[in-house]
Amino acid sequence: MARAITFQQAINEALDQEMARDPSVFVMGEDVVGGEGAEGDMDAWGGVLGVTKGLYGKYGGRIMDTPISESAFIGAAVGAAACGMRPVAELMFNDFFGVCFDQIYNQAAKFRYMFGGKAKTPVVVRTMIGAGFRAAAQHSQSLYAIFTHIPGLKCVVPATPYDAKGLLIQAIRDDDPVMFCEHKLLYQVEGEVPEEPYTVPFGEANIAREGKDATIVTLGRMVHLANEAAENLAKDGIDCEVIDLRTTSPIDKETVLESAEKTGRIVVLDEATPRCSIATDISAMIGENCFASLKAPIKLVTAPHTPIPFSDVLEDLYVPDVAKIEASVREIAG
Amino acid sequence: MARAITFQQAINEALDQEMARDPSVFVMGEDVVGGEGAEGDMDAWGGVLGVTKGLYGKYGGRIMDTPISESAFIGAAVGAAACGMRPVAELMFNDFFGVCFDQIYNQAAKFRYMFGGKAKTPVVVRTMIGAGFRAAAQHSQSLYAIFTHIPGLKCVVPATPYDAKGLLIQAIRDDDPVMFCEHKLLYQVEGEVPEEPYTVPFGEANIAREGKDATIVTLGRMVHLANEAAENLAKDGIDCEVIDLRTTSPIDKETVLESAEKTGRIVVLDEATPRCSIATDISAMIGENCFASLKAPIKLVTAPHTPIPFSDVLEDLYVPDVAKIEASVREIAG
Amino acid sequence: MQLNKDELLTAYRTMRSIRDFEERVHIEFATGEIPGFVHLYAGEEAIATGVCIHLREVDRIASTHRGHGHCIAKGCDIDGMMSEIYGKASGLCKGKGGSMHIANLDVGMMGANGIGGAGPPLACGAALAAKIKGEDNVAVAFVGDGGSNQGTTLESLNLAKVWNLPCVFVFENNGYAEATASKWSVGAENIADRASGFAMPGVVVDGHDFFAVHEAAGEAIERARKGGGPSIIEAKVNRYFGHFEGDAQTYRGPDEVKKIRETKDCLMKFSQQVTEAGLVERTELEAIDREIAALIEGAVTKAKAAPKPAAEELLTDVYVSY
Amino acid sequence: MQLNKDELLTAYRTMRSIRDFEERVHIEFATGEIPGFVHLYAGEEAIATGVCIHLREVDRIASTHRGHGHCIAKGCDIDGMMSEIYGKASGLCKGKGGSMHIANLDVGMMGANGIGGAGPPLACGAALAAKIKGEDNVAVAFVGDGGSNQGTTLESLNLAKVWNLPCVFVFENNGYAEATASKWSVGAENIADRASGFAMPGVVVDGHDFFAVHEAAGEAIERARKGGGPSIIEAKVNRYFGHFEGDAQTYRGPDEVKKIRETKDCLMKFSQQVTEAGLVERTELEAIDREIAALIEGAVTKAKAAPKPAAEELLTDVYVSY
Ligand SMILES: Cc1ncc(C[n+]2csc(CCOP(=O)(O)OP(=O)(O)O)c2C)c(N)n1
Ligand SMILES: Cc1ncc(C[n+]2csc(CCOP(=O)(O)OP(=O)(O)O)c2C)c(N)n1
Ligand SMILES: [Mg+2]
Ligand SMILES: [Mg+2]
Repeated sequence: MARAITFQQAINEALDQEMARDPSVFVMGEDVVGGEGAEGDMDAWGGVLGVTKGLYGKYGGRIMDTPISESAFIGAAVGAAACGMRPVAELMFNDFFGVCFDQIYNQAAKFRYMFGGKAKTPVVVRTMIGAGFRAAAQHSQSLYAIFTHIPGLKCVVPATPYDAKGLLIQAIRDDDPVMFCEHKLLYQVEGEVPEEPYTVPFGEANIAREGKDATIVTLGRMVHLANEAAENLAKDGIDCEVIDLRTTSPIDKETVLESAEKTGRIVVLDEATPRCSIATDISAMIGENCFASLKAPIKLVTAPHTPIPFSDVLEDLYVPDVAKIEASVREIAG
Repeated sequence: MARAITFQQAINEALDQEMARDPSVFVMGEDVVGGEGAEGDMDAWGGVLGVTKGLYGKYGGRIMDTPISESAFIGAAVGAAACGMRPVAELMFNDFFGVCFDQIYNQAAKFRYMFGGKAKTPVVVRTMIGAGFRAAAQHSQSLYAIFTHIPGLKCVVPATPYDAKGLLIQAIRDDDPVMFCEHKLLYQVEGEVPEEPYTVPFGEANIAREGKDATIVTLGRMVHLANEAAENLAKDGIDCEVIDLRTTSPIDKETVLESAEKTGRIVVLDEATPRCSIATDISAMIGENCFASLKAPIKLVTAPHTPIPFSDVLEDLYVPDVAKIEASVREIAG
Repeated sequence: MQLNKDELLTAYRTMRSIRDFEERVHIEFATGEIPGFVHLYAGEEAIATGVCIHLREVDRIASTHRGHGHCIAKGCDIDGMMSEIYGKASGLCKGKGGSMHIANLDVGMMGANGIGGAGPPLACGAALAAKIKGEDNVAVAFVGDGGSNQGTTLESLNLAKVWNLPCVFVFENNGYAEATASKWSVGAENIADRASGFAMPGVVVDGHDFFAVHEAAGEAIERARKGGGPSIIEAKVNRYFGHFEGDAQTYRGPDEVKKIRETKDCLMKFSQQVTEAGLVERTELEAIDREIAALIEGAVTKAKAAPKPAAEELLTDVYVSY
Repeated sequence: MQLNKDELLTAYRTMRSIRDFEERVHIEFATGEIPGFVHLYAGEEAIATGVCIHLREVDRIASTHRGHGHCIAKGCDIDGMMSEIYGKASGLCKGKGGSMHIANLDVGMMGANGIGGAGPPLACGAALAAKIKGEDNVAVAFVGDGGSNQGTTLESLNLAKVWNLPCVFVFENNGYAEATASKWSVGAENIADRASGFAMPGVVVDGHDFFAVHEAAGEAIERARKGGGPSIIEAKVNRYFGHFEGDAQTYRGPDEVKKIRETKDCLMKFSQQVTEAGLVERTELEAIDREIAALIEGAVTKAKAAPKPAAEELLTDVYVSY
């Protein structure tokens, strides 16, 4: 049964259902319970924005607060995964990856290869991404390009409550290490989500909107802006296809290339910074494979090559907006 | 006076001359002296491959060993830089960035912006990159795409002894934080290097070879392979231009685009892994800006999306080689 | 270490400034006009004040996400701070940093910091700079109880010891890291117990007691300045507001804060002590109260009236040269 | 903890296997046939052996770059190890990992590791897995003196304490991290002094003395297994070869290693003790010596003869599914 719930509820439900299904699934992170050792309530927080709230009551010892020691506890998740568990560790903001990435990229991501195929490290690292929250330079980044760059890691960036649930369940059941990137501005977005558990497979992009004149390839929160831009453009007779990548690694090359061949006009839209980004990744892939079909240069719409400013006026200029997307499509639309 | 010295000597000389010139320059890292606290010789190592050897005798307290605490000592370099010094910290292998990157990317790289332009953080992080040393998955990576992705950081990847010296002097004198990436297989390469100090400016690519039929855009050790491939191709009448980027951030857009417009046939060659890489970055940039001039799809020649294998046969397959470069150029050469 | 009257009044002024600043931000935040996260320092004023009063402008401090108190105590401009929190062009960082990134290197304030445990390495660097230059400047890292468990902090203790740096690590143990109690997250009776594992002195003081902090900090800073190396001060204290504004604090005991405010408040205690000892007149303190009230009022008025940053600011200040 | 004869012979066999393995790799490396970096464990055999003899197959260890000894002591196949070091298809990791990444999770060996301080978090994870599953398995992290200063190690101590994990941290203090002396890089008299800052037991033992290690490890592992939480063992020891093969070791005193080999060698000491006490005959030890010599000879012969990995191997084993 589908009902409308928020993105945040969808994630909570995915965790809940997987913890119920599989005793090897457990959750850890800073204040994912909240209140450990304190006089007042346990589960006072359920995560800094309340995403894991309520799980403590159901699963007690399988959802655990941690000290502020990301290397130790994410490394512990990695180690536990290598020993047969399915940990879901929360790296509160992806911006904090710089204190603990070794355990993710040199350990979890490489075990299988380095050990000649004899290891399996099914760890999920849930982490918040995204600008627009007035959270400034160290709490607003979208670092999935870095996660995608690393062989052995998978990287998921859901755009809708439906995908959030299905992709998270897939991430937990998946036998490889997964970076699961949750955009903080999406948490309150509502959408239809089936009550029963289901998976959304990795490496299958979602064609959020079909169109024939131009393709906007995007991910995460930007999918919603792309849809809006597409609607506006449709009024002017420009019929856009919107592709939501859903996972950046693995990447759904086929869907992207097919659409590129069909429309021949591409905008890659990404709220991250531009250099060595998902935007360039997709553009290069299309450029290499669909050369003959391209009718216009592939446009990149991204944040600028700057840290994220605090002031609201600046941050609003920083994040790509619907107007910029529209303008870019118009620029290349024949 | 130019004489032939090795890449490694060029780096040593750059450090030597800058330390002599400016008392605010100092060097630190694990065993950059070597022998601290031990019974035997000080300066026993001069760095794990001997690159800083001899500086201790000249500069004593301004070249310092560190405990294995990359966050603390690289952070200390960052802090000292913010306080008016010009530290050169060594992150022995760039593969270790995962234990200390926060101090580089969230601190050094963002201070100036976050503090409204009132900070200056002239820190240089020297670090070894590159495969081919049989050093396996955790000591062979080339992670400059990650450094390039980060606004506020500069990233340098020298290919020749001449550039190594000039770019390192520039890095030390530069007022921004710089990742200085030294390919371990280049250390013994010889080349002409002037004795006196000089700088090679950032953001100016080197046209390693002029040509009209195709352009190979590359960097670091791959420049040498590109030159070799170009020579072989020349025998078959294919006249390649080889562009050595020298710095990936800032990037010399102009030189790359000019060459792309001239030849219309591009191979981007990069020994790093392919996703969200310098290869895709250059390809996307050319694709967006030189659409009308392109006569063939932009080919990407990179390592595969895998960790780096230990076994020599596998590693030799992993790193792009001259044959692969040649084949790619032939594929697109008209 | 006996303080003279001027020093006492300075200490009071600093503590009062911090308190009023924070109480006012608390109120203004509730109106929705202040964007983002704000972490308030109210309740902990005696620590920043008791430490920084020993510091010269060229001495440096590294701070935390809860940085307003450190900023004020180290001499950051209050108007500039308030404007920064409002994201205005007149802010100390032109509105580009916000509450979590206020800095002013000119007065030795190396920045609030959004990353737990990021300050200690930076403070080591400031101390190292002084040492290499042969100056007798010191550096202080303020760290929370939560931040005390971060590897970056722990390895900085060792580095400071090994390099014999003029660096003091001040652990502000306010009982919580977000909603997690320090008596759970710190695997030891005291954070200061870690000092012996790095062969440096470590003391525990009452962080509500300005004089206790002042004395411990004086010793540690003096030692550092004279080449005696690093040390740890753990100040046990309480925060009056939530982790950040908006935190309902249901993890705390019902009257936890109320009781502390009534019995241990640093301003209350300080006032009592100095007036009872006859060192300062109550009226003198009241004059400062009025002065600060006006100062904060002015800061808020100016912040609200100030323009937002111009659009060009988005792209500037990324590099010195690029 | 009295060991019976079988156990004594097992201990000797393990130590001898490690010694011969390493001495042989030392010789073979010099011929240029072994690629990459090799870090030899010779001299430290009593530690891996004295610890791992207490462990069951389901107990786990996390290791370091100097991992051969840990691998052998935890039961990794010696032929497979030698082939791995040669980069052959028959290697324990198909030649894809090499010396620094030998692992066999099936026998509880979570991998040598190229990153200093990477093991402790992983060992915490193994211990946590056991705890959540309600099993009485334990985990041991081996860490060098250099690795003891890494933040990841220090915060793992705290995490293990806070979560009360069945985890033992064995610090192998061989006096050096590369060319840097531990008495300089460790800002404390002993690494074990850090234990008190994390409220756990910490002891120092002579790492050349199998029985001393065995006893301390037995206590710590027993405590962990029974729910008593983590502890630290620091074993002071020496390495016989350079940091890696090729290291000229000019940072060491002239006869440093020679003296230790003559006076403290773990195999020599062990042999003396057990034969003098009449627990084992010298001929029994000699039989083991011959057995191991043949084993290592066989391993090298097989490794040299084995084929290199097939080209397809480059692209496999990156993911379980992609
Ligand atoms: C590396 C890192 N991890 C997590 C956080 C999220 N976070 C922000 S403040 C905080 C609690 C800090 O507690 P403490 O150090 O005691 O300082 P206090 O807030 O009590 O002043 C946490 C977990 C962070 N900012 N940085
Ligand atoms: C994070 C990290 N920093 C630095 C290195 C380089 N390195 C490899 S081994 C080593 C010394 C290790 O010393 P110790 O921990 O004492 O172990 P030992 O070699 O003595 O067994 C260093 C610095 C590394 N591998 N990882
Ligand atoms: Mg706290
Ligand atoms: Mg050692």
